Amino acid sequence: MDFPTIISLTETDLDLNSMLAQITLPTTGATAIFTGVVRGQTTRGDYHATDYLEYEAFQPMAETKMRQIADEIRQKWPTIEGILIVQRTGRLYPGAPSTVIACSSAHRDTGVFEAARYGIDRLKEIVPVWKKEIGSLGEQWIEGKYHPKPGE
Amino acid sequence: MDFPTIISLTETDLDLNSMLAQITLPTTGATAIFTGVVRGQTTRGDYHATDYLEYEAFQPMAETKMRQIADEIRQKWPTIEGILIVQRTGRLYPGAPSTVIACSSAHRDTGVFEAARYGIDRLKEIVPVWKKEIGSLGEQWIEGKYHPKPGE
Amino acid sequence: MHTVKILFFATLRDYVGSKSVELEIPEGTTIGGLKDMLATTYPRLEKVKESMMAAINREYAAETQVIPLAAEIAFFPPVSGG
Amino acid sequence: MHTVKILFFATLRDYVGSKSVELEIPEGTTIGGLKDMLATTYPRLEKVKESMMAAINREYAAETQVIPLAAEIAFFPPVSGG
Repeated sequence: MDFPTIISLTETDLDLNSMLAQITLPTTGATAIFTGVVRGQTTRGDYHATDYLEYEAFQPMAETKMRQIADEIRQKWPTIEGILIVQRTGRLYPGAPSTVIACSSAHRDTGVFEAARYGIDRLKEIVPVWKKEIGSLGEQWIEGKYHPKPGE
Repeated sequence: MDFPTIISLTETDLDLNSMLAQITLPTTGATAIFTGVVRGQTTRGDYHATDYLEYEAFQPMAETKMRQIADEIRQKWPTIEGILIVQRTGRLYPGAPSTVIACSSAHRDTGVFEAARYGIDRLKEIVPVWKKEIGSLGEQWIEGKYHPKPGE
Repeated sequence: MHTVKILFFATLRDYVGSKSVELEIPEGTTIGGLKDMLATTYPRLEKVKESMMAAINREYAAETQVIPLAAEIAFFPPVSGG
Repeated sequence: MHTVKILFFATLRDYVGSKSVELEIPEGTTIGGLKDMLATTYPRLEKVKESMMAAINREYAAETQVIPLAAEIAFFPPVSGG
């Protein structure tokens, strides 16, 4: 059976139940699902409140990079069965899940946790998506810190 | 704000969307969700196919031990915000999620993955739940290996 | 003598043929002693006596632990949930 | 000379005031050279020239990389999705 890789940028609400079903194979016994969530209140650094975030993506390149992350995961953890990487775009309010990285495997000790963690770390490094925060600090674009190498 | 701890044994279908909402606080920016899934085909050890599993619990003690696991998580990772530990009981068919351990936190690097992993490992050590497997090997109770210490 | 309620789960319930029994036991009976008594009544327990987990009032108990008055005892195999 | 399509995202789009522009560039122009050209036209780019990420045909590109014919170039700040 082919292992499913689901990559998506979407403006619609995320449905975890459907996502779980999409990475569940007859041999699947464990899944690890990471979700990023829009914080309404942030205390790390200067305290601030968020009214909402506006996500913008360079869609075709973002999809290419998300697929690349899935490939990297399969290289590092060949036991991973299903991989799902989804990023919301558009306006998102506090409490909403903004991204999901989900990995399935036959057992919990063959990389699902590590793969999901790797997936979100890489997404925040190389997937061209940006967010503008509108809240108590006014309106400002958030910028990451990572500079991908050529071809990365 | 009090951090929610949701403990449940249930015979009804698990709804990940509702579970995510239950551990999402205004300060939450990341969640890690582990799900156990009923395998239809198992290849580790002798290959076998599973028709369904029957889960049985010593309910009051199971709830006590699930709450204890949540306490242990809060001791080890004080940055964890919401904790949800749910175990299905009764008959479950392949593909169905059988257990969920979900943890939320402000950021992804403050223990959500480690806490969820710890939670499922401990659940399989000390929570009095058993499963009977009905499938190609006939009908047999699955037994774990861990022997909890007195008072553990 | 005092009365204890004893619960059995999974394989052990199959071996005993019952979810729970009430038993009169001498004061000072330990978990190990109770296992021996039960194995006399239910011979199929004999071979799993070592691996039987025991809980007193919903806490894991040692073989040497003395069973208190009005206790709820549970016996079960190593857990396999998840 | 050849034509390239240049896309701008996030802060850079705000600085340029446009999502995309088409530009005639000399053959052999590098990403670094194109950044200099753009900073002349759009002075607000000058201070972010160093941190601007560049992609050629949807792959991250180095400053020294020569822009091929019919390329799609994208400039954007370090990513912040998730």
